[in-house]
Amino acid sequence: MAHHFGVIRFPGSNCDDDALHIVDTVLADRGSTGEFLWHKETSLGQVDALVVPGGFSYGDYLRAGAMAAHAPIMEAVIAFAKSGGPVVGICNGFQILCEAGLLEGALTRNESLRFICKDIFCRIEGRPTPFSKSLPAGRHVGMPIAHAEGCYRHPDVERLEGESQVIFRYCDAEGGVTAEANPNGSINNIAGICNAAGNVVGLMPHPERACETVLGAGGVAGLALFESVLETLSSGATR
Amino acid sequence: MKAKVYVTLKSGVLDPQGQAVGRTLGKLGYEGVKGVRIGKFVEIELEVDDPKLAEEQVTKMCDELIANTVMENYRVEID
Amino acid sequence: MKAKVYVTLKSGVLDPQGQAVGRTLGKLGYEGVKGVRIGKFVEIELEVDDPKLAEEQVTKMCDELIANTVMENYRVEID
Amino acid sequence: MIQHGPKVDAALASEHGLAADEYEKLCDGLGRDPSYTELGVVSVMWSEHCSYKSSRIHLKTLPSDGPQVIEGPGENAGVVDIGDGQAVVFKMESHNHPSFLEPYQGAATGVGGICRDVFTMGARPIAIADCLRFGNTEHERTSYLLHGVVAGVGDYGNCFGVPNVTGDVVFDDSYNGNILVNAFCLGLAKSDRIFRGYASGVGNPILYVGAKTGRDGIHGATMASAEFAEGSDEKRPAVQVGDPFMEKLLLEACLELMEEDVLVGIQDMGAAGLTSCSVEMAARAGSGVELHLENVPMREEGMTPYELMLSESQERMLMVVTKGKEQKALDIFAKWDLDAAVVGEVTESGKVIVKMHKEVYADLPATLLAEGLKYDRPRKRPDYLDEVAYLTLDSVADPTNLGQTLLEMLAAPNICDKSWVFEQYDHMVRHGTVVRPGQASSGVVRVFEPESGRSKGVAIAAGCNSRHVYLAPYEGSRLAVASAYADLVAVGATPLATTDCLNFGNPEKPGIMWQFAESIRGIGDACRLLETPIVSGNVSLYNETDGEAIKPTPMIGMVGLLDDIDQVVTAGFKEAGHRIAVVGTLAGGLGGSEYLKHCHGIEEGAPVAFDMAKHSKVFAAMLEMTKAKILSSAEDVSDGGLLCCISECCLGGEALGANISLPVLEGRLDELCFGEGPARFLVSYTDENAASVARMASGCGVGLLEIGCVGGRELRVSVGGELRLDEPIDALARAFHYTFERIS
Ligand SMILES: Nc1ncnc2c1ncn2[C@@H]1O[C@H](COP(=O)(O)OP(=O)(O)O)[C@@H](O)[C@H]1O
Ligand SMILES: [Mg+2]
Repeated sequence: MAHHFGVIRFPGSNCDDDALHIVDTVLADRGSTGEFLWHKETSLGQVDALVVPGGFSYGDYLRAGAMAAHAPIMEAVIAFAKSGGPVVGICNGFQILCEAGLLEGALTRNESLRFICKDIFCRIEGRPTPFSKSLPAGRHVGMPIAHAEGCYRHPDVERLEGESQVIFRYCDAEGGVTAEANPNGSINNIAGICNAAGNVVGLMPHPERACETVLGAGGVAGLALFESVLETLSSGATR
Repeated sequence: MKAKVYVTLKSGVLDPQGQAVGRTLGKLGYEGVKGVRIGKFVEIELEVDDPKLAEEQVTKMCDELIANTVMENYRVEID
Repeated sequence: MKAKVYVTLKSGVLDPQGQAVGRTLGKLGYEGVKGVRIGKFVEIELEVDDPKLAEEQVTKMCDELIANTVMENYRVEID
Repeated sequence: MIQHGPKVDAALASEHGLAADEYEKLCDGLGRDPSYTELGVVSVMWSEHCSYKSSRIHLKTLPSDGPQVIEGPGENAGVVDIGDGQAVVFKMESHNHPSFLEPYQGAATGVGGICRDVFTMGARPIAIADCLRFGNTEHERTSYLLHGVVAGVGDYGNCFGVPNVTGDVVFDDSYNGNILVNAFCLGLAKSDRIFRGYASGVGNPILYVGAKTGRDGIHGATMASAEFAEGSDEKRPAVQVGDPFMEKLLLEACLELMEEDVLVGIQDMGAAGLTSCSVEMAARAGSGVELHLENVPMREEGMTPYELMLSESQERMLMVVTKGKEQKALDIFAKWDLDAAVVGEVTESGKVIVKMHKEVYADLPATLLAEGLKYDRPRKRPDYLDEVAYLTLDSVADPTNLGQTLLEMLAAPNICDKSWVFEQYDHMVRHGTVVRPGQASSGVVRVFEPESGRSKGVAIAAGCNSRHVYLAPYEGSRLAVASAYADLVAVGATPLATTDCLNFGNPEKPGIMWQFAESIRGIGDACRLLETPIVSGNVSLYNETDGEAIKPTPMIGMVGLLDDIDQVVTAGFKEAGHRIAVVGTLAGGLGGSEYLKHCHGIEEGAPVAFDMAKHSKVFAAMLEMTKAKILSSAEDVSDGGLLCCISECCLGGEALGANISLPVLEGRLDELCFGEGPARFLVSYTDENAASVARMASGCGVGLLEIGCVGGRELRVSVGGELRLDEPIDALARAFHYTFERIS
């Protein structure tokens, strides 16, 4: 069955090509297709799932994601999310979804105050979401991060944890959630979360950069996230 | 009309940038520095002439865009 | 004693941040925004009790670390 | 006579940096006195930076031809064919002085500038590299400059969305007062869709696109002049601020426009902004241009023609479009929310005419400006060369504790792990990075062949050992080329072509000029032998403070091609049990080595010379082996010599140990372990592949010496059967990884 992804393209998005490459080329044999959706549009057309990609939307000048959250297309994105459609925000996309109120909390400057690009590990936890379903909870996978503002903050993180909304947590190569394994100072090593309904997911690591062995990221763990959406869509579980 | 906006981190929120500046000041030999907090200082030039209207408008801008009220406070001053 | 420092870009220096915010405000429907400039607002908690001494010290900190005087101006206020 | 602004005379001209004879030449050329605006325009066009007046006669001697070359020096960047209708476009450029003044913005705008040079030619940038030189790590400004420069290089490229795949960082006293920030950019284009900076087609409109013009970076010397009494210092900031977001919009809009049949010529506004752009575009096309400055989008009020012509505001482009099609272009720019305006048109006058509100401010022949000046400055072999020529090792004791010496070397700022630097750069964006910083001496980016979808790879190497060039300007420069070549060969790439960025001191000093000329001779000779022509480059002179010049630093950037991405090889050992061997000569030499400098404070002697007859065979053997995909790892043995190289291969992958046994000692132990020399490679391979490796090496007439195998958690080295070193990998890792925490 064919499933169509929309990849939102803001001025300043720069992992848009990367995301489209995965859903449109790498996963083509799994029936996946994709297209860009321009930020000035007000409707999404026929899409089954949305990717809000990484980058520096509008230069990320004020706060990461702040300006993109107000782009014309966001109203349609919010409506799609509210109706239960699967939405994933990766890196800048995560920041945008927080700023747009689709996800809770905020992402602030890395504790080191430096941009950081490297491979990390994170553990899959929390409730099953369309993007993590096919990965057993408790498993840890390698993915790269590349961000300056990935330090997650939440005024009531206990509640978030209580609701099992923490989906990805930074850990070490053995799966241990330690302070050393936390690359940016995020509270409780949080790397990714979902909304209360579970259909909107945001994460700082880049699954789309860990889908092809040739790219040297040391694995293809990211593929599982996209495959998970395809499975979810095939089972007709959403919308 | 000119508006000045001071955006500061809420008191419980960690400010690594302020901390780093504080540490560096210490290293540079400034002794009595007890704490540094870094916020934003935004100046907005407006066409409006009515200070009340200006303040209203700028407050809305802050809520909508300029501050992230999950973690930041702001204060508006109209000149 | 508390010092407040306002760091602003010199007038001819490009402020991409301010420009981007200005443009976005325009798109959000705020019409009369003629210009936005973004600077830093730094609060420093000092052990010193003498306001004159405090001002002197903070001015030195600004020259040395807090502002880059090639492109920024600053103003110090002691509370 | 055009009457505007202050009266122009020899004194004002000299304030603008024009010598008396240069001013005379200008007046003669014009047949009259120049106007104020004209003086400004000419002074920047005839500056060293724009006119290459000291370097041109030497640059001319560089080889720039080859069957692979589509566009050599003279355009914004060089263009090289990589087959399948594809081309790579690349160049390297310096931003040294601005980065010393304001490290963050200086470095950021350096990256911005070189990326514009590349996409202006119709290429999408796919890789950045940066070569940085700082003063001694103990120097009081080094940490500040390092933080600012690295953040600036990173933030610009990260936001612009191009991976930074390689580069180098070196600390040396000679850069204490004058750091180097050289940025390289490579883009991918269709070989039949290359755009050039031509203002052709009389009547065609000239379009200005991008950031508004402010008073950024206008010549300092002229600030005091009368006309600007009210224009305070503040209004003419010496520092330019970069806006990578704007540049990203500009990139996407330009590439979109280039898909249409609209564009006649295009050039980015870099140094000397609107001036050099309009002059060069007119001169190349043999046409003229007329500008109407009132239409230029301005950031500030009351800007004068002088300021508009000289501003160096970033993120701006000038283009010539086919008459009648300007609306198409304007629509695309509107889509990307960019300012654009028609600011002039192409004429047949051969002149650059600058008008504002119909009044003429400048009327200059384009060729007079573009041809500029040309000097053959006096050269003399500098005296210091005699002092450093001979190396005496009498006072240097061979290491008694080899392990200790190795740990010391691994922690040396010029050898140690640089991940503190490159982790601040996004090196993976755009899903193309196959070999990233830290994995090999070259970066490799995947390129899809459009028809078949087959992937090949483009490899980039950039750097220069300036100590070698300082000790032996000619030979050291040949070595810089050979070293870039070796870096490419090590990852399995066939070198194609070269760019350079020549950083030297004050060319008016005969000693510096001699270094410069010798260096170019060396680069030229090596590039001719290796058939890697120079297709673009940049010269940065006057790199000195208080009369102290930097070590001569001709940075070399070289680009290679992997026909098949699967033949790529990285440096790290892959698996226990793999055999380790040296391809090429086992021992190097100590002259000019990092070991002598770091452990003994000696900078003397001659580096081992590049020998084409001998070393090209090593390169050929390596290329044959990588093509056959029989190597598990490969790394060229460079700074720090054999033991540092082995350690890096241990640490480069899964942190594997190695058992090494070196033959009986003939010379010194330190020479064997830490000596340096060109065209030496450390490789590893499986037992099954051992026979093929040996066959290919002997087939090429190249020495191959198996020296051990991968395995364990220690690095053990015995020499002549005697165990001389036994260090846990963790200890090597600590030494290697810790240094930047200390110096940053
Ligand atoms: N060292 C060099 N070797 C070869 N070509 C050079 C060298 N230096 C400059 N060039 C060429 O001269 C031209 C002008 O370079 P440059 O002034 O740096 O460009 P820009 O105008 O973008 O600043 C370019 O085509 C460049 O490739
Ligand atoms: Mg150029």
